[in-house]
Amino acid sequence: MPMSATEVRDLSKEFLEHVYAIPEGEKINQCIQCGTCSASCPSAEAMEYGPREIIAALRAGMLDRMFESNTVWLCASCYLCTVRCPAGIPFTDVMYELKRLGVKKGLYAKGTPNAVMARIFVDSVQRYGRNAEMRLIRLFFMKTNPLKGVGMVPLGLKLLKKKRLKFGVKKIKGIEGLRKMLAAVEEEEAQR
Amino acid sequence: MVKITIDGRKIDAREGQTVLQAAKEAGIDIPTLCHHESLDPYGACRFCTVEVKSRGKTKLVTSCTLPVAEGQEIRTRSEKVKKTRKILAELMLARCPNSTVIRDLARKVGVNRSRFRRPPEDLATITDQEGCILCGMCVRICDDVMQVGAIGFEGRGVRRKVTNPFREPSDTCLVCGACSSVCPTRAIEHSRIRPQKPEVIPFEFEEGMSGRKPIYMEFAQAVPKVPVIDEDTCMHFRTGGCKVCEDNCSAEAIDHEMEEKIEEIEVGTIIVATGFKLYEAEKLSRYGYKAYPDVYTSLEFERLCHASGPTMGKIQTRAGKKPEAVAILHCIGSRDENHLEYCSRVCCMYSLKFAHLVREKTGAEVYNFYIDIRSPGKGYEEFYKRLLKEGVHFIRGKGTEVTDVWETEEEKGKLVVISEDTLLGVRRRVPVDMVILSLGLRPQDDADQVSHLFSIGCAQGGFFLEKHPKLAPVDTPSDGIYIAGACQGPKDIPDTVAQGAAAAASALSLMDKGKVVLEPVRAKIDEEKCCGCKLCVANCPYQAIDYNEEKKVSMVHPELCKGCGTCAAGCPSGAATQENFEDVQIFAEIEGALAE
Amino acid sequence: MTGEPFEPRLVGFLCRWCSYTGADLAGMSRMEYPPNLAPIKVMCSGRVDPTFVVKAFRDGADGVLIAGCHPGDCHYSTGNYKALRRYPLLLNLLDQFGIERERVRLEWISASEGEKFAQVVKEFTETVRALGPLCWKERVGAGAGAPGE
Amino acid sequence: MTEATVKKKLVYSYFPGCSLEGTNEAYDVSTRNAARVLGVELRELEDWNCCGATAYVAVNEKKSFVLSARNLALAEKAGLDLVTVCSGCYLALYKANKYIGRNPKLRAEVRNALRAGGLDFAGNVRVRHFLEVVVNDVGEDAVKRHVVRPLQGLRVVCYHGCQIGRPFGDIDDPEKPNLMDRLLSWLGAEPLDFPMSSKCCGGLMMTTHPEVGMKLTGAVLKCACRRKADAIITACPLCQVNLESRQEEICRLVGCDCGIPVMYFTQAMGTALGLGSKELSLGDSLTPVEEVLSAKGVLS
Repeated sequence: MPMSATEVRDLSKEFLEHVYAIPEGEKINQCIQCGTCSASCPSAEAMEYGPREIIAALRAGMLDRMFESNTVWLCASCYLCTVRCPAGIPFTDVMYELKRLGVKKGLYAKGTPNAVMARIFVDSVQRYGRNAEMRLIRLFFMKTNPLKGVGMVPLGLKLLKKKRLKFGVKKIKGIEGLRKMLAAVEEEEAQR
Repeated sequence: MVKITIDGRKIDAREGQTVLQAAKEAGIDIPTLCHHESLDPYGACRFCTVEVKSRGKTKLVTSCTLPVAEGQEIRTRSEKVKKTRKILAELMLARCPNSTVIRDLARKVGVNRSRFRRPPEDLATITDQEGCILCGMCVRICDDVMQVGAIGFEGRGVRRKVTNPFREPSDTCLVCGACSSVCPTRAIEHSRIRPQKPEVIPFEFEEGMSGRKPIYMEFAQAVPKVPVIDEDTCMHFRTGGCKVCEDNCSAEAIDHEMEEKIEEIEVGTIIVATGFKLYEAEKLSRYGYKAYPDVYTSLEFERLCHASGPTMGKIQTRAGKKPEAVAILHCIGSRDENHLEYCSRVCCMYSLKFAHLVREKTGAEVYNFYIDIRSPGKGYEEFYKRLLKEGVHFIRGKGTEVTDVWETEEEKGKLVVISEDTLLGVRRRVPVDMVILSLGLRPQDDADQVSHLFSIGCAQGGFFLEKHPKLAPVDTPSDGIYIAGACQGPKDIPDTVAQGAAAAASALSLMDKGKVVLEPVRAKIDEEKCCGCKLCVANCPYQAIDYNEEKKVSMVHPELCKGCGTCAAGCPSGAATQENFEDVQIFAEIEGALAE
Repeated sequence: MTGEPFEPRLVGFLCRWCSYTGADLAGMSRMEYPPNLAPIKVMCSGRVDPTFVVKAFRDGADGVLIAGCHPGDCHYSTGNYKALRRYPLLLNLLDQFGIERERVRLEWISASEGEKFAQVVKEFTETVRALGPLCWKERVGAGAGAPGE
Repeated sequence: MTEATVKKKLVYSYFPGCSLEGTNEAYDVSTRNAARVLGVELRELEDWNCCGATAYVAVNEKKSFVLSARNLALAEKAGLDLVTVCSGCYLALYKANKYIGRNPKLRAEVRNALRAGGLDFAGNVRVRHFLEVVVNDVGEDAVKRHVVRPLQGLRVVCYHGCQIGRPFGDIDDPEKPNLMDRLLSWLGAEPLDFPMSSKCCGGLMMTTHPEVGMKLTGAVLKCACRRKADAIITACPLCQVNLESRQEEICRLVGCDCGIPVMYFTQAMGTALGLGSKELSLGDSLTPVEEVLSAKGVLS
């Protein structure tokens, strides 16, 4: 279901509010559409829209299209666009805002692998205080594409031979404290 | 005047001349190898031998050492002379059988092979064995003229050779190149004297794309059009010797003792027209300037396509190849928060000019990478359209990176420009042979100091600030100081000329009046109230207040006072006031501003 | 108290060469900033007598801005340094009156800094708004004479 | 002991990070051992937690800052600079530290959360990358003094990856970093000009979008191959894994057959400092690291 113009407007507004909160975020309005970001982006070729087009879409009131595309999820956060942008827009941070908004609103194409991975990652930190690599990979392939996971077996065996696969996960000692900290953020956010 | 006869021709020679010089002036060719204007005659090669008849006797003498004398009769082509030259040629040929200079000379006098035996191997250490004829010019110029004395002779007879002391690499040699420049057979090998590459002095005006001498013309249109001597590289200033240029100047116009002079001129008005500087390409490492030789700044390219430039206007790569494709990257450094925030205004048009010249001169494909084409001048848009007609490519997207990392065969050995074609939303890689960076304009390095010097202030970006953008575009806050040209902001030639004329007219109109109108804002001191504390004397930045010892009060010199009012603000007794800005007036203003 | 937000009244002493021109530029450039500041032109920030500031407070100002050329840029070469030196003395004086130091602000604003001028006025208005009305009479006493009277 | 002498003695809090506990143990081992030889004391941060990097930021930024801040608070307690070798952790911690320091509102919120878990953070910690510590704090003279087996004849390309110089550019040029090149030349190796030095390896995309990630890693490998490098030196665990784990497959994809060893700068440095294969876990590598070092005669 495509969004109505009002819905898109509200979405853009919410997005901009978040962007303005990041340092230098208000510079998003200064974009001159020069294409430096898209030309610098290592994954631009695989993106349905380049980074530049995100701002063009925002201005045109078509931001919803960006959430339907693979664009934001292909950002590898290499920060090349950020350091090069002649308008000083912290574009990598803007991409993160889009990811977060997408996750929050469930606005991403079904099975977007990064969103799945991010959720497992967050869950792992909540449980153990650290990321458990093996668990992450295992769950990731289970939830996205078990067949592809099978394709990873040879690499897994190689790593296993080198004793580079660690199965156990150690919980940090202060896990309770950490959970309280994260809960405090949630509480604060809920209040708003 | 001395009257002599050469080969039957009567010649007027000058007192003190040698026969060789007199003959040369008269256009009579006497072959020689070891003669040089800056060196004393030495007679080493003996090739200039002539037959001279005086007082009835004839004898063979080297003409380079023979002074002219009244009534001398000289023969330069007699059988005796010819025979002597042949023998000399044979001797030289025996020593240097492979030297082209010697072989050509020998052939000229009819010698093709030598009857003499070749001297033993290892004749020379610093010279090419095949070439050195032991004329000693290198040793003499190094010693007598350059006053360095890095090389000398060693051994005698057939073992004689030119060497470094102890045959060790020299550390006294200054790598000036005088030895090789005088060597008649081009036999010197620098690296054997001192293993250090002779440095080319980069010619500033040509952006270092060609070299220059220590004495040079700064540029073709220099005013006054006289050469200058660069003291840092001139041999005379390094060793006290040389002065070869003086020997060569027939007008005797060169004076090494002349010093830089600073003249103080009293003037009534000043026009500041200090220009701009090109933004530094090195600050944008992603374009590979300096890393890739065929990435040029716009100023470098300007010289490259100029008829008087380093290639005489031929557009070619550093390797001397005609380019097949050229990329011009607009907005480099300009419109960029990390560099110059403003639009440099002239780059679009000069980039279009470059594109046109490349098309015209080489027929190469030209790719302009631009964000916006700004052509808002008279006839400018028409020029843009003409280029579109000429088939120049325009890619709307900032040229983002230049790399030599190739992905396809087509890109191999080329420079690849990466950009987004924003009209298509597609990332493009364009392989080219040359890249021109259209760099922005920035203020001069000392703009800040100059602005302080004249109290004129700088606008954002660092260019000088005009008094009013519309009503006083060439005036400054300092009366009598005017600004013109790119020091006020990036601008092209027509605008600069117009502004220059305006500034000159403004300066003239001020001078024409012959008097200056002062503002009616002055400090004054009420003698009744003054307690003589002298605080105002210390406060005044213009020494416009003096303390009158007799009256025990301070007094203002109205012609010196500029009316800042600092004295009034600091006066404890309320004696110092500022006309038109008196306390009561300001109080009234405050009251007015705060009235309900 | 009515429900209306408190609108602070500010007086600005602007040097004629830099800050006043900067304010002009802000206007010419159609920059938006709160209308709370009443500018008063002086030839130089060095002309600002501390009594001007006290007078302004006494007459109902909630904040006073003094603005001059950047150090080194003074049209009269050193007037702004004099202003800078007087500033701490002025603050001491205000301390004695029990007036918050934040109510006086010294800024360097050049002729080209229209944007900065607007920004300073915006910030200063908010600062003083947060401090609330000065209420000179309640604090210093109705009887306190103002300079120049 | 005063703070100054602690600094002088080169003592740091050490943050290994989750990845060094997992597949990249070799990086941890070689870091600790090389540091020991250089006289740098790395004290592991007591009970550290996930830094909150990339994948976490995509869900909740504030929580990720809190995760970083917990580590920063622990380091502040220890009173030492916080050093890490993982570029991902480095940037997450560095950025959190910088933003928390710059933004009072964020600072208040983060401290609030920390206090809920019994910690606090005043903002007096420096976050450092071990590479920069070696180059700047240990310095050229000391490093050279400790070299016992110069990496003579080893042609290397230094692959800095994205997150050392970017986005802040505080420790190295954001686009043309050269910290590692300097270090490797002190160790006697020959660092080659490497235009891909700070280009992206694909990061997490190797798992989530392998078709994209492999292309990017492939471009790095191909360039290293063309420069005829003996080895790629990295300073990031993710780069290392991406460059070596599926190298054959990737090379086939981009059309080069190099089989190029990939090692951490700590492994290269440790070798030059005289450490053995075991102490540097060289055998953990999926690429022929030991072979190339032996062939060059720098590994006995």
